[in-house]
Amino acid sequence: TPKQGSTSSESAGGAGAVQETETAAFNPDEEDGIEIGELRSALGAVPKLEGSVKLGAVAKAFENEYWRTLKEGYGVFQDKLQANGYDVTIDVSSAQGEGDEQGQLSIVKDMINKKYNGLLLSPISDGNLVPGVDDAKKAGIPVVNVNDGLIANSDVFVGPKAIQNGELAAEWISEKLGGTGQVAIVIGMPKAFAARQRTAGFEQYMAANATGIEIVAKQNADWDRSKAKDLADTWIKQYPDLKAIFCNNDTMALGVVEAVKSSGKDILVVGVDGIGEAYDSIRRGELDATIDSFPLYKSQIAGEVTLRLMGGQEIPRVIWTPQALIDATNVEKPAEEIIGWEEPVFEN
Amino acid sequence: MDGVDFEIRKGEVHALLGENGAGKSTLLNILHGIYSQYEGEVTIENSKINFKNANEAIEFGIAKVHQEVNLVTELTVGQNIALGYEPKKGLLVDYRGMYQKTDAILKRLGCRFKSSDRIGTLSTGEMQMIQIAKALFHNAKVISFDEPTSALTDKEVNRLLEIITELKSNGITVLYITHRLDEVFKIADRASILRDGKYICTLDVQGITKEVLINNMVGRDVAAFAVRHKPLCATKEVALEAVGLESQGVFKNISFKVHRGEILSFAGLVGAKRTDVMRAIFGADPMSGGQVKIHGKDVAIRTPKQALAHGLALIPENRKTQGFVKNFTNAQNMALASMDRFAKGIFVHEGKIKENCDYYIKQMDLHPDDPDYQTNSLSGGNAQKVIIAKWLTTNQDIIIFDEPTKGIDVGAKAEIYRLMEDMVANGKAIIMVSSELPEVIGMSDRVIVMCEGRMVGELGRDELSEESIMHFAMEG
Amino acid sequence: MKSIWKKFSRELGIIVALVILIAVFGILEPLYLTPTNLMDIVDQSVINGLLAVGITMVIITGGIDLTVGSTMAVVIVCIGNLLVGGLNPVAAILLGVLLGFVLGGLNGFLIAKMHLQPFIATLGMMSVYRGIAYLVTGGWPVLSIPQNFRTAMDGDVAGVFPSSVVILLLATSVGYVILKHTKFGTYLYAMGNNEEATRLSGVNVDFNKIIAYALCGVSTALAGMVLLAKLGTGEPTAGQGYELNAIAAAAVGGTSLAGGKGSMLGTFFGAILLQALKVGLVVLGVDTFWQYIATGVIIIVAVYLDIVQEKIKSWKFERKFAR
Amino acid sequence: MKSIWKKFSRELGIIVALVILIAVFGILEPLYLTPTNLMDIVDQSVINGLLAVGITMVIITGGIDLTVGSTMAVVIVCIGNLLVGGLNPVAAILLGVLLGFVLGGLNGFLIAKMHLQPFIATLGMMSVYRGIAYLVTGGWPVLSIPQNFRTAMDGDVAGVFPSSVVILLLATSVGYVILKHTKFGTYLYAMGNNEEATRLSGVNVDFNKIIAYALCGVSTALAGMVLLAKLGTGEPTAGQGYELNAIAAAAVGGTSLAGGKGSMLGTFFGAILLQALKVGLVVLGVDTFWQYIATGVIIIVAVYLDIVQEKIKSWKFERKFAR
Ligand SMILES: Nc1ncnc2c1ncn2[C@@H]1O[C@H](COP(=O)(O)OP(=O)(O)OP(=O)(O)O)[C@@H](O)[C@H]1O
Ligand SMILES: Nc1ncnc2c1ncn2[C@@H]1O[C@H](COP(=O)(O)OP(=O)(O)OP(=O)(O)O)[C@@H](O)[C@H]1O
Ligand SMILES: [Mg+2]
Ligand SMILES: [Mg+2]
Repeated sequence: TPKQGSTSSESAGGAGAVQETETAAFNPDEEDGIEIGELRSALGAVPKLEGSVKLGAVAKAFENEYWRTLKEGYGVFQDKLQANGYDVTIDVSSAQGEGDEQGQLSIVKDMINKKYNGLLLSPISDGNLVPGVDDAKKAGIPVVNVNDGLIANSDVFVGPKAIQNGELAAEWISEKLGGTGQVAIVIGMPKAFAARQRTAGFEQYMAANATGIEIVAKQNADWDRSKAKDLADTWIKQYPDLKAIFCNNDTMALGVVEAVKSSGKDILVVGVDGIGEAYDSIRRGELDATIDSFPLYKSQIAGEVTLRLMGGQEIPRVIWTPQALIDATNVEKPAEEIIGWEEPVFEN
Repeated sequence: MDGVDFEIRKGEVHALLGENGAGKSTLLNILHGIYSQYEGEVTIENSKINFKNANEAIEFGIAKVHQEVNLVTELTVGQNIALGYEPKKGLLVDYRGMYQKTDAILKRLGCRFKSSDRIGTLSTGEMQMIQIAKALFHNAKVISFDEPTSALTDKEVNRLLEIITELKSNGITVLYITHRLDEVFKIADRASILRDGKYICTLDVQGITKEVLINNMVGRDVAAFAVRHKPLCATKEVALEAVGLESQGVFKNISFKVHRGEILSFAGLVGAKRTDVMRAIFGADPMSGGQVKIHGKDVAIRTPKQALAHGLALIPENRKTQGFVKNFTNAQNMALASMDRFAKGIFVHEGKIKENCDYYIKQMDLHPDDPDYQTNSLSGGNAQKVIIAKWLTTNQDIIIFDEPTKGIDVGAKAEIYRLMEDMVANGKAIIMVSSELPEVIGMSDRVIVMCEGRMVGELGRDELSEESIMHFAMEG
Repeated sequence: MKSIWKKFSRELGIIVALVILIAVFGILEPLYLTPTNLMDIVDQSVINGLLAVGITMVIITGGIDLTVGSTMAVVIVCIGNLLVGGLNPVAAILLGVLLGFVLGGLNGFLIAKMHLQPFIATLGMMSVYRGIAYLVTGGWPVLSIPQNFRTAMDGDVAGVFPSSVVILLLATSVGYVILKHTKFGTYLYAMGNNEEATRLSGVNVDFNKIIAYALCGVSTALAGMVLLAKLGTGEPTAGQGYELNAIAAAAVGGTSLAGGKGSMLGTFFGAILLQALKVGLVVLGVDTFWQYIATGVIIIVAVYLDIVQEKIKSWKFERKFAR
Repeated sequence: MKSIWKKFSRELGIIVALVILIAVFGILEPLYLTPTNLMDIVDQSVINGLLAVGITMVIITGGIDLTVGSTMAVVIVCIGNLLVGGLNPVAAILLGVLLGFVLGGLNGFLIAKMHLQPFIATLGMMSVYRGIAYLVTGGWPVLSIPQNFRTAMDGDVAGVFPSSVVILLLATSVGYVILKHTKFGTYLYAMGNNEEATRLSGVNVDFNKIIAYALCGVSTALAGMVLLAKLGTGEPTAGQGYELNAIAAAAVGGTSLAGGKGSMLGTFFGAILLQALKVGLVVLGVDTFWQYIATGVIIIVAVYLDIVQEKIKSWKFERKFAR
């Protein structure tokens, strides 16, 4: 069985990362996470708990499609459970926008007061839900951290390896460009862990594997489509040889696509998240690729892990969820196929 | 201002006289540290001073009563009087001590309101008394008054003059600006006269006449008194009639008629609610009962816009807050109430606005005579002229003047009286609210006296005298 | 010539600041001065410029409008939906303008008739309108805006000039004429300066205030539709935080937040200056974190320049006392 | 008894609104009335309440402070770093207060001495301070804040009461005394109501203004440190948009954004009301998008209630000055 907790020496990032781990309370990218298939084969069927079980899930903000899809996944999982005779409900709420740290905490506290049996939390920042998690611990409620904010004192982290996000994009771009050319990065806001890791993963991959690729510019656009477009407009003129732009999310990437289209140039644009609009855009041949982390399945995995945890199974600290690069070659492929999805085994 | 050079003796009452815009207020502002950049010297008891701000002047022992009422409406009367110099107990303000002290001053001034009242409940005249109380609060060696009586009625004026005499006997030096020359003779020892920013002369008040003063101020002869030059021209035709006007808790049972060609005055003490009645008629404040008729027809006026549509004009009593727009030029201010006349469709015709302004600049002898000058930087009296011009521009049938000559110099007053006479001669009706009895007596066809929100008497032209008016005014 | 000079002396401060800024960036990075880059700056100023046109009017009355970002979002999703549903672009634009007028007018109503303070009334409505924008689409963006609408609002005019720039220039001109040459404009300044005196002058202050907010809604709606055309997608999250940028543009252009003072041209140049600054920082590759600092400092310096210039202008008045 | 009644009649509107709100939520969902939930509401009001204490003072002077969110962030990362570096918690708290005083004082300086308008000066500084917060940590959060500091700022007092609530109560009381019983407090009201009259009365307006902003910085610093303790992590992104919440709390509590009017108790209840509303909507499970609408509407209604109550109290007075 995988070990719990952190032993950092074999982590990916080398000496610098070790340093980081000593000050950082928790960084999943440096943990020995395992994937859900591995977990299932080790632990068997999803345990059926006694009595009715009420799970509370808190997403960041439903204003964002990504989190609405995550919510949908919780619903799908709840239906599957109920179809298999499990008495489990999953309620999903979100904060009011990604700046509403206090509001998100209110939701968690409310769930604790309402005596939910388990919590699945995706915090806005690394710290804002910490007091709530402390209360949950006191009340004996298990807490699963569903990416992308990090909760140091949660029981389990479920999410994709964030750094890989950027690495996948970098790998794809360097391959398409044959290892040389100028690229630029549109960052979101210097905010949550995932956003930082996306950029870092991209840069580190290029530095290590594609020295011919030059990152000529890197600016933030506050996750705003219009600001990203403006940035790209300027860059395209400033760097006539610009070959690719990597964006921290799809919304910004779609703004950049508009700029690229109107410039008439052939510049690769890659986003992150895999929202519906990004898929459409790839189908139309506008956006070149996106890194999908499959929120619809991520939440199902998170739900499953929570039930296993509550059923007393021993769960490692980090569970990796699937992610994949979507481009014109696989955009029509069903997600199940891309990630090799298998339904969990339920008890009868 | 240029080459002003004179002395004030310790313990005297020294009047500063001059036309509107002569530089009187500016001179005081220099003395009190409100303008700190000037050439020349001010010395007090042989030490040269140059105050950088009001605080330094007050600390030095010289205090000032400002021309415009300038109070903090959110604070109580007492807090306003003590503002900046509150007595302290430890770190906190000693409110009890403060209110005792300020109440004593109010009593000395003969005020009816208390220190704990809010400014908002007071009339303009009462606010003026607070400004005076403020100066007394500082126990200053030198106190200057910039037109302290322009909003006061006789009773308060007399009380103030007594107090100034009392101050003088306590060795306090008083500088006194006024356009009411009678007051000069009552209290002043000497008077200095300014004209166009230049010093003219200093006179011993004893043994000279009003005419001498006026001559020095204006440089020519003017009729200094409010008298009707043209024959009376009141008709029988009612222009405006009020029937049983009432505003809960403010005034009630106000009924009167004003005829075309007539000047009807409202007299009364400060706080008689004359202003409230006029504002209510004009639609500026709500009324709770009664009916206004114009040219015999019932009208319902709820906003000033409707009042204008019915041919009414109101020249308000407080020029700063109700009269002019600060950033506007003279031309713009004069046009504001008559924009329809200066516009083609929705577009404004700048040329016509200037033309209109030029006309009134000449009519009213405005200084400086520039239509593009900001009204805000005019002297008090000149700003008043701009406001009167603004309402004359509307060319209405029924004009309400609330304290029309407040702060206006003798020469300009004569002009305004002449304008009023012209208006009634042209068949207009005038309602005048005034606290200056000579003006009321000299100009009116008829006078209604108010007291505490009620009409207490009506006097015909031949019954008018200071005694008869005061008799009614004091009744309540 | 001299009279033109005098006429625009109000805008002198901001024009000088803009020229200095462009010169400095041009020296540091000659690429900055290429026509395409300069054209880009103007093009990218359109949204903020349009918002600032309306906000300038409102600020002159002594008010403020924090809803512009949210109002934009409502217009974007509503008109976006109608367009996708097949509505004719011209009808959609007219409807959008009307919608802006109504939303803005509602703000004006709360302020003029219910006597709410502008800041707090529009702070509340900012939240309400945002909620409405989300509800209209359930949070999802409106996709695939028809090309004919996009061309109308953001296509090329005569092959060089984006039509969005034309829209901004038109809106600024109309705003200029309204402020300088109409009764309504005169009343806006008068109200912002001394509301009581204006009311006593027989002006229907409440009505004019409501219209001012409604017109702000109209220019906001135009901004929203240009954005919709530029991006081809209508997002209910659009415009967050744009209100502060628009207010900054007006303030940098010399409009006083105390009311009664301001000019449309100043605002226009203010919007351009802010965008020129942003593009300049991008072109120089200034670190994101330093950009925050630079932006703040430049806003403060630009506004301060305006204050200093006003002081110099009224030096003569001061001199009077000095003698 | 009657005099107490009269003394707090100013705060009556907001207290009534709060009681109604709690009653309505309590009826709809009895769980809302559990002591833990009510205590949570108070606890979660602390940050906004502290910010609002300072902002109330500034608003009373006729100003505004948009920097509070950014100032908080600077304090959080600086003090966080020092704490992690091993600084004694008491020294850290004192340094934090000092830092807040300096940052706030700088705003005050720009406004009082350089005559920038408060809105635009603090809009600029908001950006500058945010940039500084990012630069201090390079954008990364400060992790693992020592437990002793966390206990001091957010530990349990007597086993029930979080010390953060005690800090809020203390700050509110100090603010109350300052406003009601000191010369400085009187000057704040006087300045906000009529700056010129105050200056002519010999009050050093500039100095008092600077101190008001500096004190706002102090209460902001306290808010920042409480947040640091609550979260155990210091993020340079902290506090974004908090300024509007704090202003809303003050306004809902009856503080006039035009200056000269306001009360500390009103602000306190205003902050509680906003949090009670938020928690209530969560407890009822109101849809996120509807929450935006409900929040906006309640802010407007609460402020309107205050206006109505004021009107009833002294309609004659209003007539003359408020129009
Ligand atoms: N703030 C100002 N800015 C520019 N000029 C001013 C300002 N205040 C006054 N002036 C000018 O200074 C001159 C003197 O004005 P001052 O107020 O001293 O006159 P005054 O003698 O007090 O007149 P009044 O009797 O009308 O009050 C006037 O010409 C006036 O236009
Ligand atoms: N008791 C009061 N409550 C509220 N406001 C008052 C009260 N008394 C007076 N005022 C206000 O003061 C202003 C002037 O008052 P009022 O009409 O009593 O005086 P007046 O007779 O015109 O005398 P004055 O010569 O002092 O102006 C009015 O605008 C009125 O609204
Ligand atoms: Mg004067
Ligand atoms: Mg009066």
